[in-house]
Amino acid sequence: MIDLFEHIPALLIAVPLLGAFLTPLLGKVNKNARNIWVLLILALTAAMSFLLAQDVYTNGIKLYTFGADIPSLTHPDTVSIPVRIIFEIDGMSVFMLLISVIIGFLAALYSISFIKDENGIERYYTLLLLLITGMIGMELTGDLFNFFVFIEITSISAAALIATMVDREQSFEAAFKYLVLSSIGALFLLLAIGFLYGQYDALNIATIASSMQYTFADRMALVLIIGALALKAGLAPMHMWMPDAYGEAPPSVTIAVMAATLASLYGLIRMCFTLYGSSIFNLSVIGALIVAMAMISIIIGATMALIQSNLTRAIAYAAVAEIGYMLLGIGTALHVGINEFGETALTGGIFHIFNDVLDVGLLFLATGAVIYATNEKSLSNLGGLARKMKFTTIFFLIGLLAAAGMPPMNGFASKIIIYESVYRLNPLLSIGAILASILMLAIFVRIFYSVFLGPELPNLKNVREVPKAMLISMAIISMLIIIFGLFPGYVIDNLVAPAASALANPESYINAVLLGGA
Amino acid sequence: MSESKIIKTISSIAFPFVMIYGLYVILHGHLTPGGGFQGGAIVASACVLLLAGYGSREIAKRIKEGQLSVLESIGALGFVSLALLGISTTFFYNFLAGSHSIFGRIPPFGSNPGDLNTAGLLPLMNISVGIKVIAGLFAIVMVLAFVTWKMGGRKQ
Amino acid sequence: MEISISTGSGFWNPIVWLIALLIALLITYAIRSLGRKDYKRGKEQIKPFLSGNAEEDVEKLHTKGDNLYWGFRQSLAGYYKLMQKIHSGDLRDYVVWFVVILVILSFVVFGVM
Amino acid sequence: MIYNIPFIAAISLVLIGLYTLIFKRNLIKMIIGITIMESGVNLFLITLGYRKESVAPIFTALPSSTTIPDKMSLPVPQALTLTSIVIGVAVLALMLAIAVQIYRRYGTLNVDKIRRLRG
Repeated sequence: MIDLFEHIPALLIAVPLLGAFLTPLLGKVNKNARNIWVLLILALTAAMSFLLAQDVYTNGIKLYTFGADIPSLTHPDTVSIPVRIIFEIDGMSVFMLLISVIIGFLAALYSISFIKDENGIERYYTLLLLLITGMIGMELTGDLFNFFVFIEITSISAAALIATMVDREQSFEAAFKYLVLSSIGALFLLLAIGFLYGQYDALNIATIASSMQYTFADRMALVLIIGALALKAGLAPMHMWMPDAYGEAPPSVTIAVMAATLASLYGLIRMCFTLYGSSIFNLSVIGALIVAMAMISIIIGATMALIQSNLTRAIAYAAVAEIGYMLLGIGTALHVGINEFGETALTGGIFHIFNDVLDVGLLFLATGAVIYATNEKSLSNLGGLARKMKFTTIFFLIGLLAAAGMPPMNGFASKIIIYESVYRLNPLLSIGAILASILMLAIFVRIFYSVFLGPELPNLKNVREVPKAMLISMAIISMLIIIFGLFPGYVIDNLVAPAASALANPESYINAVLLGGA
Repeated sequence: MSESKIIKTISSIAFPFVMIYGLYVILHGHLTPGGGFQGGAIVASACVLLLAGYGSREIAKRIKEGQLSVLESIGALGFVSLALLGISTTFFYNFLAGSHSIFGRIPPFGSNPGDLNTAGLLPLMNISVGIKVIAGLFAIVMVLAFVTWKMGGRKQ
Repeated sequence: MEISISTGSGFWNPIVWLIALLIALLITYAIRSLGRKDYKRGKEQIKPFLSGNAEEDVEKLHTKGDNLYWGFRQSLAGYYKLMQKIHSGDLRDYVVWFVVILVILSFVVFGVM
Repeated sequence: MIYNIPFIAAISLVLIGLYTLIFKRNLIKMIIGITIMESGVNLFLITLGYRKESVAPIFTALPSSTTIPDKMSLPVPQALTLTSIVIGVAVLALMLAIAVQIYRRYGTLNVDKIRRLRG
């Protein structure tokens, strides 16, 4: 009997890929069948991810070796190091995997109403599924070169998706910028992988981490990896592609690209904590640098969002600031090591990853609803939409409160952990972060006021509430936000703590490959 | 503007040779350097030769971009489903190798000229990758050629 | 199931916060009900009194998004001028920033670490 | 020393690519710069797998005097390079397609003019 359960890591790649390539064929037959097919594929992917998560949380790290007779076998009989591609799934990978599949499903659900077929967009769902495949691959793989391949799949499909709104002039400019910067980042990552491969004759993260020395090439690779992945994650001052890309992409794409950016962030965290996690590397200086860049991200993101007159661009700058909050927590943990408040900071930073994609994602989806209903992006031409779009207004309000870190939403739960742990590193950082958070509230209130409140404007007389599929996806995110906000302890114990402990113990990740295989 | 006679003649003559060489590279991917992608790129460049010789409008009358994208999907589907066929043992399991059915002969050990009828799934995967690459690359070049006439840069 | 989370130096419990919010709302309601009872909707008394001038058109009264926080922007005009210069939108500048960060990282890794 | 020349060439290709990206205004030239960088990285990878006086790693075509596997160059970097070339082709095609569309909309390929998204 086929034990499909064992093959879930491979199926998580194969199923969306198969779905992606069948989609254009189905689209030629029937548009509705295609939409249902896409949703079905993504629901199947999500279900498999939940099963995998269950497995990892109960049984620990799961290994999948491609091409081996027994998937958990990491070493071929005659060789002492792994030579095949190995997927290695621990608590952190599962945490990111859940983010990707949930956001991917919601993005597809939202797109069904949002993306109109008249635009001549045949390949939209193919690219979306490829983007989700790339993200999942980045998060599951334990192989450096494989990581590079998936990062490139992600950037190519994301760039093509950003240019989806062909009728909007600047979308191609945004896509070009995104693609150029992504490919530069990926090329430097490949160069770093070359440095590591040339030294250790291996591509497996665990194998390289276990034999890591302190040579010139190792440190050069560290520079290149951190630089490249920080560029992909949008850390200031390399954040400038982010407002361009997020602001111009259709919002259903933006939320998926956000998840892809967070997958790059995952790569950064994974490389810092696991690949360079051995004790001969003292990354505390790098941690300090990351904290500094995170602080710049927060300040630039919050202040620049205030002066934007474009609705999506303002929220995109807020997304830059949110990336800063995550890396503030994670960089603190890298700086001080895993001591009592370092671990708390790490927990806060990881928890904030999920919260950010929910909060800012909801804001993007709600602005997408506004754009869908009014075909207008400029703040000056909008107003009084609360009269016409009741549900969208409520969802935007929830997203606003959560993203600005107001209690009792989820954003507050993670931000307070970050504030209080960073306070013990340096009170000034914490105070700056709190002030920026207040500024973010001001920004969102400005957007909320000018879009939803005020009198009905004459050019927006015929506005109508958006279709159900869009409302449902927004409602699901709002529900998650409220649940995460009301029961943060539950989420931290069950989702975040395994992820944080997986990062804090690189030995278990290494030993799973080197000792776990027969 | 009509295409130059020299280009037309040369591309007509070169086309079959380049095509056959590309198909050779695809089919012998498991024995010699090359494989699906390289061979596919060669075949696609043969098609691009035609594009250069006869002009994109002439080609557009005969081949539609939609047909190419269907072909591309078929190639990709073939690859993924071949990988999935061996799932009873593992993903990408080569169940055809050594099975004495198609491509199933066991290759001899040591230096030898190579036997085409070996390697199991690998030739099949090379073929599906080849189909995908031919269709994909040709579609890319064709679309880039179409865009230039929508721009009105070069009127014919 | 643990609802409250520890933050290292304190704790956060949304349920406690909700109860506090409820109490605050009750107090607000109590204060509000102390107000005047002779307020009626739809009468002359709800109309704004603009020194006897006629009320302007509602559309003109709406403050547009661009004009909000005008003072904040004015007081930080220098900062925003600099920021807009940095965010030039030029792709080459984006690449330059990446190279700058690589150089800083090299200094940190080879000099300090 | 002679065996270091490919590495020097690879690094200089990467630097030339970066120079092209930063100092050239034309979008097409920037794309060429990325391609040059990519060639540098590919050259670097392929050089990693080379051994002195080694032959191509085809098992059935080994000359009979060669002892297996000491005299074969490493096949893994070659596979990596191939993958990276394939990815490079996809990126190149997409970048060119987007550049064409930008030209249609902006009427220029000068990167100084293509900055409507700023601030």
